[in-house]
Amino acid sequence: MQLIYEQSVNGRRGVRLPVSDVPAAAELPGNLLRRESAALPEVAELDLVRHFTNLSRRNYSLDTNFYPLGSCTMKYNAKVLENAAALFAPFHPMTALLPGGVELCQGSLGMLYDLGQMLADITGMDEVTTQPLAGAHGEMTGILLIAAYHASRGNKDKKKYVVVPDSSHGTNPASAAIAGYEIITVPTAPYGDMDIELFKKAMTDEVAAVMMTCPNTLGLFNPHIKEISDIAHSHDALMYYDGANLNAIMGKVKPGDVGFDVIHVNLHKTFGTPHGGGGPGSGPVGVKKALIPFLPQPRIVMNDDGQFLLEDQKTASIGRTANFFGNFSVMAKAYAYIIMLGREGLIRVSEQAVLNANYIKERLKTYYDLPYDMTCMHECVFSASKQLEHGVHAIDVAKFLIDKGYHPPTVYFPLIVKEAIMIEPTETESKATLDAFIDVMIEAAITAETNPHLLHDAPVTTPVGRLDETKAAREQNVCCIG
Amino acid sequence: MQLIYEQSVNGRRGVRLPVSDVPAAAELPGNLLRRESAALPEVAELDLVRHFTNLSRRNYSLDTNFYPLGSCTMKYNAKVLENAAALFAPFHPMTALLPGGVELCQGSLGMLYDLGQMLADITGMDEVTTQPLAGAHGEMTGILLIAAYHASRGNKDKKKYVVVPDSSHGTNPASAAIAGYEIITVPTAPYGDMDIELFKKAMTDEVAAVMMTCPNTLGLFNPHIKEISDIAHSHDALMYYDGANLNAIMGKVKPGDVGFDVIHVNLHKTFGTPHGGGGPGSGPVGVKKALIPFLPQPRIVMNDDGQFLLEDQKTASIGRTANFFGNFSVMAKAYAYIIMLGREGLIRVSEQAVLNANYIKERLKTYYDLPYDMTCMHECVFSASKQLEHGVHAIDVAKFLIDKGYHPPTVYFPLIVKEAIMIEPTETESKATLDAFIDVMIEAAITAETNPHLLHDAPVTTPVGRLDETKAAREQNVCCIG
Amino acid sequence: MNDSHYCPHTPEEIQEMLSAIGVASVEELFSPIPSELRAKTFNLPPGLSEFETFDKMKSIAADNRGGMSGFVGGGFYDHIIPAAVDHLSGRAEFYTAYTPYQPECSQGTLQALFEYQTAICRLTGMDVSNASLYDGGTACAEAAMMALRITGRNKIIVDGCVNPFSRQVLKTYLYNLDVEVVEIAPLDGLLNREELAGMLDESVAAVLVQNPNFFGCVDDFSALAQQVHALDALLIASVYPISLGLLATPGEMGVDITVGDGQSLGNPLSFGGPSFGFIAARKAFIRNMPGRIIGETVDKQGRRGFVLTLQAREQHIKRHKATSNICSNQGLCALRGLIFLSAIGRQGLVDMARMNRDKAEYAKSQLVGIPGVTVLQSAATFNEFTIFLPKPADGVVAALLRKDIIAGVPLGQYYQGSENCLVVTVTEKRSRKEIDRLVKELEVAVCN
Amino acid sequence: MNDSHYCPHTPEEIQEMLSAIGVASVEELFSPIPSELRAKTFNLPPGLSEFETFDKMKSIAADNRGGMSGFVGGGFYDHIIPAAVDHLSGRAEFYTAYTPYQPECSQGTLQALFEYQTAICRLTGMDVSNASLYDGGTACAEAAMMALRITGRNKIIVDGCVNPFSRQVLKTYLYNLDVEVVEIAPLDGLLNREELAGMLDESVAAVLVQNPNFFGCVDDFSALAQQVHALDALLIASVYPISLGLLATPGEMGVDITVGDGQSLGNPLSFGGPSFGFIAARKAFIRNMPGRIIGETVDKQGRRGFVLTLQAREQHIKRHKATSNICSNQGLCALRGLIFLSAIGRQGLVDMARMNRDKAEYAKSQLVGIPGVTVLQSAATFNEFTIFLPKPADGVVAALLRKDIIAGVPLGQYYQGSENCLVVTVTEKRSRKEIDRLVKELEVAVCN
Ligand SMILES: Cc1ncc(COP(=O)(O)O)c(C=O)c1O
Ligand SMILES: Cc1ncc(COP(=O)(O)O)c(C=O)c1O
Repeated sequence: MQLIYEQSVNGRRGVRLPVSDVPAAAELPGNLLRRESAALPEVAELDLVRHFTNLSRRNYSLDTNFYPLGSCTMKYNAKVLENAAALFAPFHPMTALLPGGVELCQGSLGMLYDLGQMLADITGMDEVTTQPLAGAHGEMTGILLIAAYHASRGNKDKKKYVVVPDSSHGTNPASAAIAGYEIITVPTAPYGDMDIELFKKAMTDEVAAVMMTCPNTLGLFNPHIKEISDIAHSHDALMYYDGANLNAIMGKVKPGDVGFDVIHVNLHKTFGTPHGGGGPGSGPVGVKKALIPFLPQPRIVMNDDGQFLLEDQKTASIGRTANFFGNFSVMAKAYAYIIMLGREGLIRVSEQAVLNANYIKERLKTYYDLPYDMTCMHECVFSASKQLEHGVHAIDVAKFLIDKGYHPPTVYFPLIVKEAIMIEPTETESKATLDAFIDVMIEAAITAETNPHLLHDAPVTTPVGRLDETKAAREQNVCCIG
Repeated sequence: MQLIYEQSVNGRRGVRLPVSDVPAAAELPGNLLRRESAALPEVAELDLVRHFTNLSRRNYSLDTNFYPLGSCTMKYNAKVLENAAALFAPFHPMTALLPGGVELCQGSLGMLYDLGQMLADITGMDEVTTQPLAGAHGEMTGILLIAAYHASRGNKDKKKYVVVPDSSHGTNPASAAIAGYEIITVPTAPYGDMDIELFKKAMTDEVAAVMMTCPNTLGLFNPHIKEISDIAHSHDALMYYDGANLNAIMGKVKPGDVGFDVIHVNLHKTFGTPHGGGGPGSGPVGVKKALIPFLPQPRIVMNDDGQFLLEDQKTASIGRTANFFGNFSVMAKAYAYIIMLGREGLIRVSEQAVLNANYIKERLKTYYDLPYDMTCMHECVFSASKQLEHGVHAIDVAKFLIDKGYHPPTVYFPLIVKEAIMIEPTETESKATLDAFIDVMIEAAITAETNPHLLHDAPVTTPVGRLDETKAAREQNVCCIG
Repeated sequence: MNDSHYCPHTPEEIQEMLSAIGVASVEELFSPIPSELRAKTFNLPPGLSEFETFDKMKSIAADNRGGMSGFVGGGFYDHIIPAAVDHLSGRAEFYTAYTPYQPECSQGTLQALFEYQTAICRLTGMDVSNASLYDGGTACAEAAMMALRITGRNKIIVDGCVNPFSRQVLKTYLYNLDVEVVEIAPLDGLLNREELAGMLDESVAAVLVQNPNFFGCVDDFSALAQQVHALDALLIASVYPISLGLLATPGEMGVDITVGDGQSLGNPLSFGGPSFGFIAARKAFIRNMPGRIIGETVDKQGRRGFVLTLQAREQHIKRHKATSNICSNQGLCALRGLIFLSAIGRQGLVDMARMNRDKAEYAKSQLVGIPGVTVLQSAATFNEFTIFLPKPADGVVAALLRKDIIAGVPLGQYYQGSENCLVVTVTEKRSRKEIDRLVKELEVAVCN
Repeated sequence: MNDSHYCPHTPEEIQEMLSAIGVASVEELFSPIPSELRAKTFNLPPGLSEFETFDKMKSIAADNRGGMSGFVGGGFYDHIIPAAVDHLSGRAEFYTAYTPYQPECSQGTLQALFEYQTAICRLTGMDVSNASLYDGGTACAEAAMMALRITGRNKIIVDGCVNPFSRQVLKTYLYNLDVEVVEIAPLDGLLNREELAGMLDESVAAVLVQNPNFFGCVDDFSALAQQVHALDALLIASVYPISLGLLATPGEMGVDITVGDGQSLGNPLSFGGPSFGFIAARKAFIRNMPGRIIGETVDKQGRRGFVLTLQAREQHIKRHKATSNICSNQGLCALRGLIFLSAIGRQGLVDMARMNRDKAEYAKSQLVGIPGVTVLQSAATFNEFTIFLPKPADGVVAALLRKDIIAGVPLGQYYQGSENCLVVTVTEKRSRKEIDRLVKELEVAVCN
């Protein structure tokens, strides 16, 4: 398909603007003016509409078919959530920060406050900040809260390390590093969880925090989690919970109950907000009492007569992590999702997410190697090692699935499983969908033995075949010239 | 693709309803109850969304590419019109019919009134009713108005016939017949318009009306139109104008000025409202003074202090042609379209619609036979007679275009042109789009000579190939059993 | 010229095109129009930007009084519309497509309408449905004309309990044909069967009834169907689709042609439209059906596909001999109806229907508690019912309008002598709180 | 269990699945969780239907005061959003897709983001752009960290005229690193160049400025760029994209890294988010860029396609050595930005920018007419400017809020001694009538 710039015609106008109702201002001094107008597209609105409509049709999406991308919780994005969020489009965030402004924003502020309360209940935390704009942003915020906590107790210099299991998501170590810590990585034991002995060795009083997700990225719930957090606490290290896998345990376990001190939640995963082709997300952070003083400002608080206020004194707070109140409309969707599903609904979400994952695991384990063969939670991780004997890699299976009309599972992660095939079905998929997917996965396994080239050549049904990534990295054409 | 019914699973629930907040009523007597619930789909919302999203992806549409369907005016449907119409979703039409109700509906009633005024200006009529729900509905309404007019002058029994040219759209004779008239069809002369001599012969005092569209369905403006209406009037016959081709002449000619007494307008053609895969449309009818008394009730009138009222005495009116005020939200879109484009904008619409049609006509006439080779208005009609020498029919050219990513022109109409290829580009298409289409049309003409089978076998890129229409008509499977 | 809406050409492009055509100016292309016929005036206002246009539309909508709590029906009903209905019917490929004349690239619309036809058949208990008509009133008229064709007779008997607007539309349609339309005045809000019996003879093409009728009364027309069939006449019933979640189907009663307005199925009130009319009949009558019909078939490779079928009934082929003049129908609204029914689902429609009746019965029980207010007892009702007030209903309704309550439809203007009658509609959207407020305010209004 | 939202299984299906798994109950699947760790309480309210949920959201939105006429900016701006932006970004294939990890079935997102990167480069005059960051403030922080990596130095100088929220975010990000962040207090609403000169040395990694700055002042940083480069330090500029329809680009000024908030490009105010941050830089720095970058390439058949490229910078590969921790970005908002810019178009952006300035200048000229009101004269402005009031701005703003006018941002809480200063923003959406009303009411407020 042409680029929109390739469709531009000199002098063509798009959407028409109002005629000005004020006199023209004097021209600015030349040095303040750009020399020529930016070469933006010059297309008719109809051509614009066709361009982006046809681009959209070159995307696979959740609304077109099953999207079993492990660790991403691609659950159905209810349409009513979009309508609900749109209700808040006209409200300017600065209004709340003006003198007397909070009175004009009681709806928005109250919703954020309630959302925090509900997330605190779900996660077992004492207070939640809704400022963080995504999971990784929440992680960094959380680690900074931990740093502030240690600093407040005179341990800023003493606390140098953050411990993560090697199965952790890349954002965990990255966020800790950005927040100023060095990383200690603990290997995974044959039983699929962080090796507890090696963990004990790694723990010293110089460790500021341990970052884990439970269930972990193999989809396994760590039975030693309490022991681990006790050990961490005994070294005055705080426990950080990566909430990306929360979909498995709502109403079943509260991270706060098993020793976690800080948690981020991915509203765009567990709470049904769309992923938007990469974002926006939202990553509220919950903390235990001891960390409340350090939460980002402004804090939304409720006074005795139920009015919502902004608290913004220069306290021990780590300050702002985003310019305003976070990705508000994403939170509006998550809020609507939570009140719609309610207590029973969320419990059922976790139950059926786990049911679906185990169903796929059992149905496929005779065809694909299952490195950690035990009851999983919301996702399961296979390895294409059997297929590799025929020269077929996980990525080849992935591309084969694309030709069959499915989005592949996650195949680059977790790094600890060679040729990983990480499947997270989520609760919103019907049995018919799961069965159809399982059939295609089996077909892929059989074809890997009989006709491996079919997998190597896939995909053939897409607008483009496998793309030359080396060329892209070498030439670095990231902006169209001309 | 599966039917939605084929995806149903016994007991599966879709969208959840509120829990009742009132006591359950006593059961109705058995004879009033249905024996078993209707076998409607039982699917999850996600499966519903995927089903209809994927169905939509099997449609060609204006937003995906050029749609040069002659006589259909497939112009761009501006997105802002959709937003504008949605503003009126909550208003119940009965409100206006209640005592004191009009006060609550001044916005809606005023808009309909203004729309009528603007359409009257565009068409040169004295008053407009917005009740008719589509073009054909407008035609029937118009002919009934003419019948009422003749009846009021004691000529009900005398007036038996409606005259139409053989180039007229099928709805014209059909509407006149439904309204109780017999049809006299006048052939088209070699110069592309209704044969004036034969017309004169056809005209007697028993003719109630002459139905024409000008430009006609060949895209030609009839230079004798005034003479024709004078002749009609001399027989006390009224002139009916089929407004489906209005896109060619806005601001250039007013049907009311050239002797037409009644007109319908297709808002879903000339005024940019979407066709919805077949509807809804809207077909307001304009009339000259003499016919105002017969307009459908309730009539929207404005009193001296600018308040809008409903006039609904049992006058000479033909009564209601629709239950309420017509396809209101379609009219809201057309109203927004008209005020947005304004006087100059609508003139330009007609100019560029005509420019585009003539451009295509000139560029293609060496490749396709042009039965009536003269300056056209908004559309031009070719014949595939040249291609037929190679055994290629207009329909084969059409199917070839589908494989090339284009919606074909109209090929079943007008009936007077053998192997007709009727092209209406509309004004909203850019030159680049027209040129690309022209190239493919040329390719089709060449392929017709070199590889006719390629056209006979087309389309091959679609989810299904040419379908067996005889089987459909014979088996009459119009509802899925089970 | 550049900045005009939706006319993309630049001046340079226009020049290129003009020279390709071989004319000097766009004006020259209009030379076929005799100059004396050219428009002398054109008084529309100048254009607006998109932003200003939407702003103006908002101010127009604001001139309507919103936020009213509605207890009116009369053919249009305020029902829940699942969010998915807007999102899916709003897919550009659906709403910017034309009639599916080229089936290979229109399977989306065609399959959806086939599924719609199936839904209508299953809902009504009939054999065949078309792909939509304009609205409920015009559907009554089309059904009547269909019966005239089928029977070759020229009398239609219409129950006065049928929606008065639909009756008017029917009369308008038949106005210039030599067809006799006889109306039977209601008896206690029901069909006057005695009077009907007196009129039934071999000249009658069809009898048109409605269920639930304009008074809200639910009736059983099984016996009537037999009577009518005994004379080789047809029974036409207009029905309210939501009620069919609960009520006996026209099919079960022996109705020959079923029609109705589909607005209640996922279409917003929108001040009266667009909605859609549906028509369904016994298989034997399929060739007499008006409008488009989608049929199932296969392509050369045996793949299932859908096409417009039996087109020999239609105007674009049969012209004045067509079964109807309809061309554009209300396809997108019918699609909304299908999506609505699919979203609510089989059991969902039953639950929704039941909730409508429950709320109406609750409202009824409360309203009759008001001194001087009684309810029409002659028959069972669904979600609408008629009450008698101790004073003219017009004044009461006007009084409640001032309190943002649309209390119902006063019958006075539709039935002589019913000045004190009010038809109250209660859908699932009306909360107990709203109902209680209606009752409270109505009591205030009647007791002053 | 059936009627729970978005959990489709019927009891029968659950049984089949359980037996396929070989467990007796769903509960058994949770056995890996030690019972003593199981949640004891779970106090969320019971669920609601879709209809009730939307109703509740409407009532929450209604608790905000709407219909205000806004003259506030501070990083978010109330600009026209063409209708096509919502309709196209609302295509399900865009908003329900994940990050385009599988390029063959994600060309829609990938090509769109490539076009977005191009738009940002052309708008800012830079060589390379990424595919979006979170927002304007975090983009400033990422740019600073990028400069620290590139220069290997550890001091960042921040002009006090930069948006105070962005400055706070930057400090939070750097809070636990041993990096020195030095702020320079504004001088007459401009960068205090003298003070800066005194601080510039080889320890400085970068200087961060903003144009137009928080006071609305437009500046020329060309000379500053040379100064900074002379020390092998970098110049980072935060810019307001709409202003680039008119103003000199960072590229023209010699800026090394350009950042900003993209909300003004087709994203609604939505109480602060989501918007998107953009970052663009000189080509040399591409390997130090944070976040995702789309690159052009070809497939085996030579067909053009787009992929995520230079991923070796990112967390999922480099983990703690990544250039940033960002994973999810604000892709859909960036897409809206692209659609907005494509809809408005090349000349449209120029016109829009000019209209912003014209309206602001008009408002300025009217406001200074109020006795006691003067305007900051130190520099030219775009669509925001600072005025001095004869009394504290807080009270005046509060007074106008009561008249549904958001008069502007009082500077008192951001700059000591500026209690009487007010920053007024005027976008193209504010009509002359609204401006005149602001002036009238502000006069009333200051003269009492
Ligand atoms: C386990 C895990 N942690 C953290 C993240 C990062 O979340 P985000 O992409 O919202 O920054 C993800 C997202 O893929 C994840 O899967
Ligand atoms: C020339 C002409 N007349 C009348 C009509 C009928 O209009 P509608 O489909 O709105 O009933 C059409 C529509 O195709 C037409 O092209």
